[in-house]
Amino acid sequence: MMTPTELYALAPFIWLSVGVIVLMLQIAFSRSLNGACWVTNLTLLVALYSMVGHDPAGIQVTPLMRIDALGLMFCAVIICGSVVTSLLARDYLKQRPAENEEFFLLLLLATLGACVLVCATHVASLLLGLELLGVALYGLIAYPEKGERSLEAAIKYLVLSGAASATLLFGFALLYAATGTMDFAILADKLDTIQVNSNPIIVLTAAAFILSGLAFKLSVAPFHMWTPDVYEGAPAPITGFLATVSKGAVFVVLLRWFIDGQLYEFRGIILGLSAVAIASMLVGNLLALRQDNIKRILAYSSIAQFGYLLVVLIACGTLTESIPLAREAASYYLLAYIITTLGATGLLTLLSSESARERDHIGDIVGLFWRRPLLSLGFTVAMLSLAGIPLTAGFIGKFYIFKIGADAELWALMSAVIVGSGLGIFYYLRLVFNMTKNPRQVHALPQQTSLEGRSVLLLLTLLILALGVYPQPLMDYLSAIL
Amino acid sequence: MLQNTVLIPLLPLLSAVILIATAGRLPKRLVATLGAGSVGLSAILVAQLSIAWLDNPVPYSLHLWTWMSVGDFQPGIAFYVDGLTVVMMSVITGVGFLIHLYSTEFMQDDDDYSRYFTYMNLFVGAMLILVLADNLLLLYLGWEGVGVCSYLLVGFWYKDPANGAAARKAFIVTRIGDTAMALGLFLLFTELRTLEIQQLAAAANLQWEPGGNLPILACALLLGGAVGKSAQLPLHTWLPDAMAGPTPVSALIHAATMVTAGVYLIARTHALFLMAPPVMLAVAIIGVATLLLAAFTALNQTDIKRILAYSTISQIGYMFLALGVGAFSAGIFHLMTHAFFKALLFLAAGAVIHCLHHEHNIFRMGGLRTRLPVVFWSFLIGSAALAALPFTSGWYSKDEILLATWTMPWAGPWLWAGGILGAILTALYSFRLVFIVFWGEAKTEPDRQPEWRMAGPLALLCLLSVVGGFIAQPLDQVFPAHQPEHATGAVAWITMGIAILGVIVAYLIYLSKQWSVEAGLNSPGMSRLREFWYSGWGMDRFYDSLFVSPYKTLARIMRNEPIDQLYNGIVQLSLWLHGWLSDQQSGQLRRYAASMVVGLILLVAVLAGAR
Amino acid sequence: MELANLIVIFLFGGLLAWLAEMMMENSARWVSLLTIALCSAYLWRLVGHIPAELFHINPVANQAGTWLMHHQMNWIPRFGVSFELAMDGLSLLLIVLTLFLGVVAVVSSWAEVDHHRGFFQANLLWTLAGVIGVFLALDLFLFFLFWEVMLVPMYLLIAIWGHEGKAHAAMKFFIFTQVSGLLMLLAIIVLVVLSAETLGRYSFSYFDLLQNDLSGGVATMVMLGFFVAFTVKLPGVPFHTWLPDAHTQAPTAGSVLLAGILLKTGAYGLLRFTVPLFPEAALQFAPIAMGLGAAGVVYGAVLAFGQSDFKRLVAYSSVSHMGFVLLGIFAWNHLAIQGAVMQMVAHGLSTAALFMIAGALQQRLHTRDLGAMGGLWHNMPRMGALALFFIVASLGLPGMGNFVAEFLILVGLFQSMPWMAVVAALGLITGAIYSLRLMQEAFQGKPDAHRTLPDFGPLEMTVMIAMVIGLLWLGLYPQPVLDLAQPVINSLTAEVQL
Amino acid sequence: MGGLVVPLEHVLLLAGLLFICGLTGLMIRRNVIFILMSLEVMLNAAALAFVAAGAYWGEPDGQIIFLLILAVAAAEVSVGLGLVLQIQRRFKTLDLDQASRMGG
Repeated sequence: MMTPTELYALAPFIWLSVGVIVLMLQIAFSRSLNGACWVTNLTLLVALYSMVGHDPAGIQVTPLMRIDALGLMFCAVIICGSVVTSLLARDYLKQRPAENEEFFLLLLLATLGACVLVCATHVASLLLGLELLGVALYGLIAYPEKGERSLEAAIKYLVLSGAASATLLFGFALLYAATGTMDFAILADKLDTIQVNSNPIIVLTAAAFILSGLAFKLSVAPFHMWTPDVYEGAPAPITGFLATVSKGAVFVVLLRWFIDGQLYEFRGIILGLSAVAIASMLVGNLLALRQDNIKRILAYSSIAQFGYLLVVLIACGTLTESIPLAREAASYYLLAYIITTLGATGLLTLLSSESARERDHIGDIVGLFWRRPLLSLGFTVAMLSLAGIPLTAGFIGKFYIFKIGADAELWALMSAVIVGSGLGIFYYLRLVFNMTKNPRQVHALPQQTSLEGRSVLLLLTLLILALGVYPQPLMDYLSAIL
Repeated sequence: MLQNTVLIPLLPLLSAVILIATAGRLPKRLVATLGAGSVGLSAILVAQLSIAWLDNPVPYSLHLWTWMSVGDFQPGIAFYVDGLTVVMMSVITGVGFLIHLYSTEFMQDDDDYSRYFTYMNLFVGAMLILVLADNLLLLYLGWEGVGVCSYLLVGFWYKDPANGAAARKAFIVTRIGDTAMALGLFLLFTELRTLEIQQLAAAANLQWEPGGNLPILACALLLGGAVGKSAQLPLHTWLPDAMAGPTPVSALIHAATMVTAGVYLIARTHALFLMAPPVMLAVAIIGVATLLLAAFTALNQTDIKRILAYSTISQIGYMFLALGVGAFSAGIFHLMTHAFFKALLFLAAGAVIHCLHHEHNIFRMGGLRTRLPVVFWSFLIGSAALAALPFTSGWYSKDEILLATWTMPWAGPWLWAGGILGAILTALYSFRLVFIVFWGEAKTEPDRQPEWRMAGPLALLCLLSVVGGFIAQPLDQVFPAHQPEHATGAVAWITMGIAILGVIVAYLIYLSKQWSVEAGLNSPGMSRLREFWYSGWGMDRFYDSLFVSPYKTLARIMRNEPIDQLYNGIVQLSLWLHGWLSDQQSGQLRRYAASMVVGLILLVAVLAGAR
Repeated sequence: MELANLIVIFLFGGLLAWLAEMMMENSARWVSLLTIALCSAYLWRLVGHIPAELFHINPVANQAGTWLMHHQMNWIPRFGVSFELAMDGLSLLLIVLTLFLGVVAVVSSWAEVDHHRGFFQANLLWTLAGVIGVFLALDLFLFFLFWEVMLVPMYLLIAIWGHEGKAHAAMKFFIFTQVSGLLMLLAIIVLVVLSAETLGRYSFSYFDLLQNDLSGGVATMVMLGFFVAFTVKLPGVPFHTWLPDAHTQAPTAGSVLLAGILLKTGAYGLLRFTVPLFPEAALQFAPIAMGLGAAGVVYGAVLAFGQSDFKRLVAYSSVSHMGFVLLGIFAWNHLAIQGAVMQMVAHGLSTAALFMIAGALQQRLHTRDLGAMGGLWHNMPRMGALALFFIVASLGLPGMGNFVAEFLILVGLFQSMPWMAVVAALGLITGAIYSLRLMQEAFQGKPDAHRTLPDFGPLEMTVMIAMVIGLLWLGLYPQPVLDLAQPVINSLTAEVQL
Repeated sequence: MGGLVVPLEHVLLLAGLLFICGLTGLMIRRNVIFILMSLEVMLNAAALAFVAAGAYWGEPDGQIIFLLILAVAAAEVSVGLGLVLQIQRRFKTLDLDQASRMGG
């Protein structure tokens, strides 16, 4: 039986579920884009508010979920990400008249899935969260009725993501067969005895399968190939959602499984992760070099970014003491990445909201700097943050990576980070450069986007800068709760 | 009186600053007054100073300010005046003023009148600083300063690229020597912890063994500077080309003053050189070799200024010879007399050129004896002094050098023989010039006569060229008391009379044509030899193929940045990888799935393999 | 906080300039000038309040009171990062240079920049802010921050207002500096992590890190991280190839800033951080560093001679001149370091002036190709005379700052490595060769009779003459500059003996 | 631990084979229906492994996960079939290679 405390801990999930039902009913009675949007945002805000006052030490609710600070923080981040997405999506959908209200329904479901995922400590909850997120995303990606690209993207994502889920589950099944538990924390004890007693080959094979599955969701090389197509095909707001919420949630669950299950003790896993990380940094950045589609560039960039982030996990293997720092670093980096990417895709959403066409080609932003200086400045800041230039959140994230890499003496990985960053500069700045091109053709277009879309973007920009200039509060918070 | 020393270099510099600031807006008359007047004032000041100083001939120094002070490296902007300085200043301001005066007429028609006097004044200022400097660093400042002015004046008529080339050649070739000199300065400071000339001498005496490696190296490096500036072998090639500048410039810079700076340097640092006998010998040998080479070349030139240029090289060779054998005051004596008669010759040649529509080729002149009488007499007197005909100024100084040379241990007679051969050749080429230009039939008619501003200086310089030999130089305290002894007897007689022989030969060949040398000269072997001499012993071609062309080729090959190819390679590699990876990104679902499978297999292999 | 205000003034000035131009045409450049004036006045006041005797005290590295000014406050205590700014004679000197060249840059952009003047001036001022930050920051994290941040406005200056190949040049500039910068970041972090073992806490403060006891291979690797970053910026061979492109393509003001001050940040870094932090490793590495310096001197000169683009030629001359700085720093004695400091200042002036002339020519002729020039003295005697002055200054004519610098460096170098000095002295010859070629091709030779070109105007002349006077002053009475730097060098050489 | 009659390894091997079958189908099939079927096979392979492992450890957990997987698979396939209809309508083919436009 569930205690009131546990029920209270689950409040955000309950509110989100309630919101889904309310929204469904609302749509059934009267269709209204604005109404749906407001219900969604209200739900999200209530869910957000319901998280206030939770015990940061965490509480285990059934074996399935652990509502702790890490989970709550990322729930909050996910919910905020959804708010941003829904606000931006409203303008976007207004340009594409159709029955758009279900979009928000799917968005709420995906949010719920992501929130479950970040709190998951068990294979079952992981499976449920992942699939709730995934299935909702299939719908979201395919949402624009007319787009051929989105259809193609959706089916590709569906098939490959399904295969990845199957791989993941097969891995967990093997792990279950070998250890007899599906709970991450208990896994650690079992693995300890196994390592001492018997041949862990089955465990390692299982780990390989699990890592492959998660690697797909994180889109790190060589499981990255779906990313650009899906990003490109998805409607702009969903590209942002996919790149931030979905990936962030999966990384958190990876972090939990990896650290709670003490998988870092296996040298093979560390080695495999290192290879994957280096490959991601190089492949992602290389692929983006001459890409002309901004969404694809962001896709490739995210491949590289998660390659950098994997360093954090690898460091746990070489230096066990760095685990607390690793959690902190991963959280900071993810936060920075999420904010930055939301900002970057937010601009694309805004641009695409001004026309019925997806404006995601590099040609679409030529001269933007002189037409929309403030928006372009925001995008520039986002690019610099992704490139890891100081005064932006991305730099502090990269600083964490360097710090933890130096602690653990991961020189090969550090070299790859440097090479990757060098390559990265090229395409990030290429975007900036294109925005500053054609300075003589200044003709401002009438503003068609709503105020909240623009202010959200501005807010994100300010956040990027704030986290870069004065990171201490967040650092303190993170190191206190983790 | 003595504190006026500062004004001496300052006046011309000030005038230059005014001319720069007014940027050619002043009327020519005012420019002339400023330009020549400032040097004239300096000359008066020098005269006053000399008179005052001769009363009480004690060296004194004048410290203006410390230039830079880093640890014990504290060179000052400070002047040092002794007999040598006084002589040099007198020559510079005296001859310099005459040449300025001459220029006011010579350059009358030039648009860049003001620029010309700016450079000339700057030059005089720098040259004065050079001789006044009490330390080698300040000397180096003057040294480079005159180099730049020389560059500017050689290339004065900048619209002709050939002049620019000559100017650059002059600067760069001397710069090679200057660099050696700079290294010498580094060595001296590193070892002796000072650059002050008098202290250097004292410190060297204390710390260094005569004939040791360090003094030899230091002096050899200083010699490099001297050789470059004074156009001696092997760095002499710039001087003939430097004749591209206006003729008064050649008279001032490339005859009377700057080119003798090398001689001055060695004389100034003689205390060091005396500690390095091998370098002294080298100085003498360079002197003889240069004077012979240049004399042979002068004999075959057709350009009136180039003849004089080679003659200058040759005469400075004599000065080097004097320094090399330790006859410092003889060297400085020849420096002074040479300044007189060579300035005279150049100015006279300038007058010829000026009156003959800028004609340079002596074979297109002729018969000017009657048409330009003032110039003729000037040229004749100058040539007589150059050829060292008895009782001219050149005769006294050259005599002293050759006589001192003879007494030098073991190498003396050989060097002397070289000097004597050079003397014959000098007489030969100088009178060849006189006879061809001033006798014979006229080939070009002069269109004007020099006016007083040109004629006046010529006359004064004639006077000096004749009586210059009687000027007593106050150098007794500057140089070691025991100068080399003079040869006597037959050697002395030969030395004194040999020039007359040269003149007679020249007369027989070029004027009376009693000796027909045409056939001999045109024989294949001889003409090739003449060709060789004409080209200055092929030195230009030699340097060109050894240094200039390779350097240019190197620069041409490298201009596109070989090192950047490395980085371009990285870029190409990245782009190639990008292309390859993009090709993999084909959009086919099956291929994507396959990559995942490959990844899975690899991961399994790595994980299971690296237990 | 006073020191921080120097930076803040520029940040706000930039913003203001941007806004001002939106309000009123052509007002941004005035705002820029005013900002620089304001900052100079502020600096003047600050310096006036410093007790005079402090200028003669050797700043002891870990004794903050011996510095002219010092300020520290917590910033990211989580990692021991603080907002630490300090000024000694060296920084003061370079800041003064920065302010002066800032004015030069604004003036050189006066007529040249014809679109988006406001944003141009903003970037210009932000670059200055970054540079001043670099010269003041003594917390390595903060230092790195400024180091990277100043790239962005500089990048924009080149990328937006540059010439035909601007995209490539700006990108190359950014990538070179960024990649080497990341190496430095890694080195900084490794240094901090390793020092924390003895220090007991993380600290990015220069004073704390000076006490590190790194040795052996680790020290060398960490030192190399710093060295590469600074040498890229300097630029030293073989990391210099970004420079000719960036200089050539940048707008005049950009070239002025790049050559005049951004390069100096590299030299400053070597002097302030690389050698003092890792004396042993630097000692072992010194011959190689000096070899690179000497190679740069000669290599830059040879390539400069081969160029046909005015700005590119000057850019390679910078490579050559900055090679002297590298030599001077690693010779590590009073003379050589003084020379290196002097070279920073003198080269800043002479090269900035040459770039300004190049910019003026480009504006008038619409080309930088030397082949299309010739005889320009005839058309523009004032410009010709100034070009002549700065060309002979840059070839090291005594009486001008560059000579003092090169002579001091070479004398100092001769005392530690005579042969290296001999090789470097070749630069005196090769320097003359390319400098005079530049003069010849551009200003001498046959003038084009059909060309009428406006000569320098009063505004440009004012700045130019200021630079002429500056160089002459540095050349004839450099003592104030030497005295300002001397205490710093005393303490550097006292602590670190190479 | 005796819920399982056959050795666990055998069942896992079978599951593995099924999984590989599914993967192979994914890689070689172009028709979208077959691809979805391959996906089902893979999911079922995982489910089988869970059931076997659950039985091996004598716990109901395996079966529970099996049920979850069934539900998930159904959801995936239903969305998938919806997309198949769209693809057929839009591209007039079920060959995914022909429906692919993006890449690079």
